[in-house]
Amino acid sequence: MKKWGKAVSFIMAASLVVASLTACSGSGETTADTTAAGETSAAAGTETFLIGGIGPLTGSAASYGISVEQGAWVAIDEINAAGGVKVGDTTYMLDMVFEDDEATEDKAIQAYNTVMDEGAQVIMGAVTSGACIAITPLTLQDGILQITPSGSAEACIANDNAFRICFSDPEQGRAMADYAIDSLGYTKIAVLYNNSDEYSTGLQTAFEEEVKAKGGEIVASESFGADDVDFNTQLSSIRSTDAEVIYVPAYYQAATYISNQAKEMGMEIPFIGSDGWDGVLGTVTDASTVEGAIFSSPFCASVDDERVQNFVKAYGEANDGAVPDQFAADAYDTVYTIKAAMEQAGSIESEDMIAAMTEITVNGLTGDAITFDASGAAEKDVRFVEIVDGAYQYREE
Amino acid sequence: MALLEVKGLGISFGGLRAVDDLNMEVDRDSLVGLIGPNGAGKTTAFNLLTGVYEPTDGIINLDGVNLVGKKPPEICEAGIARTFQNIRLFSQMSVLDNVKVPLHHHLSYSLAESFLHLGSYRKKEKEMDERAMEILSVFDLDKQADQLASNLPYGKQRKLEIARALATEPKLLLLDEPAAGMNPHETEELMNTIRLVRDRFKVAILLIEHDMKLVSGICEYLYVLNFGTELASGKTGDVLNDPRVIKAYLGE
Amino acid sequence: MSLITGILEQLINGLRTGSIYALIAIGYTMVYGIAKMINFAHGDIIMVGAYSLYVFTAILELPAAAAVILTVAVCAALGIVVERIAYKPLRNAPSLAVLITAIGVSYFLQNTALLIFKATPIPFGSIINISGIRLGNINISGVTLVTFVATAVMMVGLTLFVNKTRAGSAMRAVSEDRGAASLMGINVNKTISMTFAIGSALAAVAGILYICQYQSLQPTLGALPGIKAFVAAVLGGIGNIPGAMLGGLLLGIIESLSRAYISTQLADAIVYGVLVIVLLVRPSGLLGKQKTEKV
Amino acid sequence: MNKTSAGKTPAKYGKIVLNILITLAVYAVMMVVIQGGMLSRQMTSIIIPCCINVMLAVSLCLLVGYLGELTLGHAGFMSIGAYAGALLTNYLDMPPVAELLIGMLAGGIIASVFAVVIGLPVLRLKGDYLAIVTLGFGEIIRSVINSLEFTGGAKGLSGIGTYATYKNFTFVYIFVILTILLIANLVHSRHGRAITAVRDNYIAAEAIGIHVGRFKTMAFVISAFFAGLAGVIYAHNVGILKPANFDYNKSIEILVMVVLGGMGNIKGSIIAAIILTLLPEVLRSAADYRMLLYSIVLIAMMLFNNSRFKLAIVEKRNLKKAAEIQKEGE
Repeated sequence: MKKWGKAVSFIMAASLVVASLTACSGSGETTADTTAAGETSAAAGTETFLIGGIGPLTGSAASYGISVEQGAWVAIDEINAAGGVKVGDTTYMLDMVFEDDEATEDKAIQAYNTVMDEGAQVIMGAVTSGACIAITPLTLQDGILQITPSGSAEACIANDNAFRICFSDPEQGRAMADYAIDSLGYTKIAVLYNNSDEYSTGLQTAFEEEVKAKGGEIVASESFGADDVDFNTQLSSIRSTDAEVIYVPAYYQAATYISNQAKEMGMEIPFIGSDGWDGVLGTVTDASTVEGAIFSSPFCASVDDERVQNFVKAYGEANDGAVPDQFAADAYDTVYTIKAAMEQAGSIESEDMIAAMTEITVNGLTGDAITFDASGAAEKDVRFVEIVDGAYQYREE
Repeated sequence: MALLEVKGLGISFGGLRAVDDLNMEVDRDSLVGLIGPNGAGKTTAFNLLTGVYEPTDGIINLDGVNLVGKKPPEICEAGIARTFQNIRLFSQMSVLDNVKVPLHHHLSYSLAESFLHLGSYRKKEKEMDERAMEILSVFDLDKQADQLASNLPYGKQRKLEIARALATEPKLLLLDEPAAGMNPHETEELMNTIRLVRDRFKVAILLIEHDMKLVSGICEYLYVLNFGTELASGKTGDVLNDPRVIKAYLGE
Repeated sequence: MSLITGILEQLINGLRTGSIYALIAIGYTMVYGIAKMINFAHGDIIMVGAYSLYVFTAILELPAAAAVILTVAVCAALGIVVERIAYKPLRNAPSLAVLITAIGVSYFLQNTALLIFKATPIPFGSIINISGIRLGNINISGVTLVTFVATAVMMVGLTLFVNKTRAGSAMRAVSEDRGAASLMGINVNKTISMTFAIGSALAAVAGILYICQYQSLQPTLGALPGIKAFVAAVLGGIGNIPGAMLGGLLLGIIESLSRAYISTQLADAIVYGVLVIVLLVRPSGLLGKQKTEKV
Repeated sequence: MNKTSAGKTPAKYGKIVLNILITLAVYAVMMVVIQGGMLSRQMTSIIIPCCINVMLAVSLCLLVGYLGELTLGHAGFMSIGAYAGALLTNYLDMPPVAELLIGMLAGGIIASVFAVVIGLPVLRLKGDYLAIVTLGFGEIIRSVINSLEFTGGAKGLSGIGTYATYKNFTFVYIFVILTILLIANLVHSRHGRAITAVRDNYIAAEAIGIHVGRFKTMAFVISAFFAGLAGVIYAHNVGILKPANFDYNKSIEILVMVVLGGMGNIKGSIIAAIILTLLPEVLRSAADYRMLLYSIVLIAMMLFNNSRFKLAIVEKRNLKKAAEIQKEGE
């Protein structure tokens, strides 16, 4: 009785698959075009080097992946316009395929395999920690160089072939704790973090440990969930303590709600935050709610620096005037790191590039002289940004 | 000793006394009618006997076993099966499966055998099939064994419900308005079937019915309910001529 | 700050979120009561309401009052359209099919908004400029006050509408027995359409207040309040309008108090735990009518 | 619907043989394409997720299709199995296949234990109320896992051996077939009939001696057991578990497979699970439009399945069948 319906359902599903396959081949043609363009230039003595990008393009974390993809393209276009990457006698033009992992682990594996199918020669990703950890066994097995722009959990770079551009969560948390106590002079600190997010909990744990180790006091440690928008309860609890400052290791969406509601409640306790705060000025309705907030950030789009401003300009031109965030900057630096590794290794083999990683120094947007240690972590100065008169500003040491 | 003994049975819903001080006896292999005007509490009495409601007072004994406080499945196991006023079949199952469901009391196998279809599964399933077909053939339903129960015509659905109840191998079968919605011809046929069931399955039958032709035609003994209490009881012919009963039916 | 004011403040916080849940739950429960379906897309109508308000005020720069009226109209129309296209053909289908369709509609609305407005949150300034009041140490914002009042007015108004007007009695008749209602000359299709229009208009109001409260637009903004409001509606007894209000406020308070005094991490678990316990003790919710199947 | 003639007719044996042949043929084809490297890596990596979703859909099909109860907490049981299994295999030090076997057994059993504890009180509720309460339990399980220390909290549980990849396809396939076989067998047994009877009319079922609560719990527990197994395979396929991945959206995803598969139709569930797992991969290039398309397909399928058009087809088929039966009768 249900068979007919099933048959028709199949036909519908199948036609959808076919339709999408044709859509697939459609986009396949466009990639074919670019490779064709690559081939013509190959005739002139150049080849193409393909970066495989992995990150969320859909789902709740989509904005991070989109930033990474767009930031990477700025670097790629810049490098190609300047004549590509010279490795020995060959000049390589960079190209990139970027696959969506929805910031989930299982999709990341499929995204990784998809970029490998398309011939990726180096992996940029994944953007989020969980997804990044999920693909590390596979990249190790394939022996391919993996550089994550923003996977901040420690396990992301557990393997020898994996490196990262951003700070690890514990590093950043500790750095903020040191800064809060040593430079800002706070002793009684409240923490408000996202307990369903490994980034936020990673920062919170390290921050609290470091504060206690330094003799400071955590007077409140409040948490919230993934899609929470109401923080009054937690803020009320914090207000009933004698906290001098609130540390909010979270992304700017949550920071927007929190600062707004704190102001509405008439709270006057200042905020300190993590690099996820970058972008908060774009989402608050009233910049005065975040005035004076200080957060650790490797990148700030509004600083008066020629390279940064060039990047912001190029990014804006390519993306309808969008302002790049730290994810975009991390991706930009990732591409330049890849370039440096290729040049240093004098080879495009992953094995050689991995060996070259610890020997390079990258002058990037997120650090003036980024180097990598054997563990795969980037070494660069921690910078702190303050919101002054509704604009980001680096804190002077 | 009577098969079913009911003494002082009663139930209240809030302040309303739906059944009050009901006393009944049903003998083995007998055919007893329970009649009364609409709202007299007949179906409630059935629900009390089958454990759908727990009586607030009184006793129900089947074969000397007290049934008060038992749940419907336990009462079924004790030996009472029933049909419903508004047919309740397993409508998305086949006619055959409708009758096979209750058979598992007597032809059982373990969950492991269900999962693996090994051990006595095959043998027991075959026995179930045979037994079910045997019961279906009594009701002339064996040809429709593979059909969906909901696709049967109304009269046959009523019959299937009786067949399913009989598959539990009850000592007492309760029929709730078996002739409802039937035409005279179908009713005639149903009367024969009920008699046949009693003789073939050696089961006592207690039935609720409004169709006086059916009641007078097959019932040997009658209980009359009115406003939840017993109005009259006795041999069918006597009761139907009782002026109190006539009054209750025709109204003041 | 003393413990008492602390608790009082958390109670107010609870009422603040609770009244938004209640407002959404009232619409949820009304649609359920009459159309007998879980309109999973109800939360996303709120999102549509929020974005409509944004378009009307921030982009088209209409005056606030006009924008509010237009927003309510857009959502009511959307409610009718969704019902006509997606739910009406399924009037006699199993409830699971309707539920899946509603989930489909929810995904559809979310992803359409995602394509148009993108995932990055859009800041939105409140259009309600009423100053709050201060009770000792406790600050109650203007938006919160308006939400309170709006929720109470909606609940009373809707209860009166359903119980006292002709259209309301038609709704109740459809809710009791669709077949009988149509035999009595009630236009069932029209009544259900009207139910969806009113329910979606309520969602629009909820969306407006929500966005004035939280001031940030995202395509998924309706999902979580939608689920919470659904829980609230069930807690109060689904289909029962005062029950939805009670459920919503209770949910907000339980959430707030358990966050403040038990564990922020387990607050969600506690909320659902309370729901489970209430349903086990009263299977039809706090104010729901107990229904027994007639044998 | 289900042809159940007395005894095992030749036709029935033929069906069994056909099923065995299909099982072997699918296996042979899969082995050839995997060993022969005929599939792209993308397609290779989707094989095990397909298997996992088939197990989830078939196990939920028992609940939704045959018991007729709508539950929205299936991902909860999957996560319990996944975490239990992964914690155990992380602790064990044995050959991968042995670890995996023990992990699966533990995952399945612990998921069923939770199902008993949750099911006993909860299954007294019906319909929409049961749906919301199971959704609630799913969320409770998730937030508890999220707040516990030994599960890794929000950071997730990582370092799980990736034993259940396509390289171990044979192992996973055996469990998929076992899941399908055991549940299909159960459905065609006295227990399965009792479960279906409860769905069709629980009052009548009680009246003919079926302990409704017992069979509901049984179905709930069996379903949770297989969801737990699937969870363990998931854990050892991905290598990292995060509570966020087991929210109600995951439960809905599985439910959609069962409903599109035609509810109470195991074959349909299998095929729907495979299509719905493949679809997002095939639609990768459509990125932004993927979920939009998915939602439109979902609505369209539901509308079609309940449309007059479909009804006409069914009626025509019924008439034909009735005519056949008439003929047989003569």
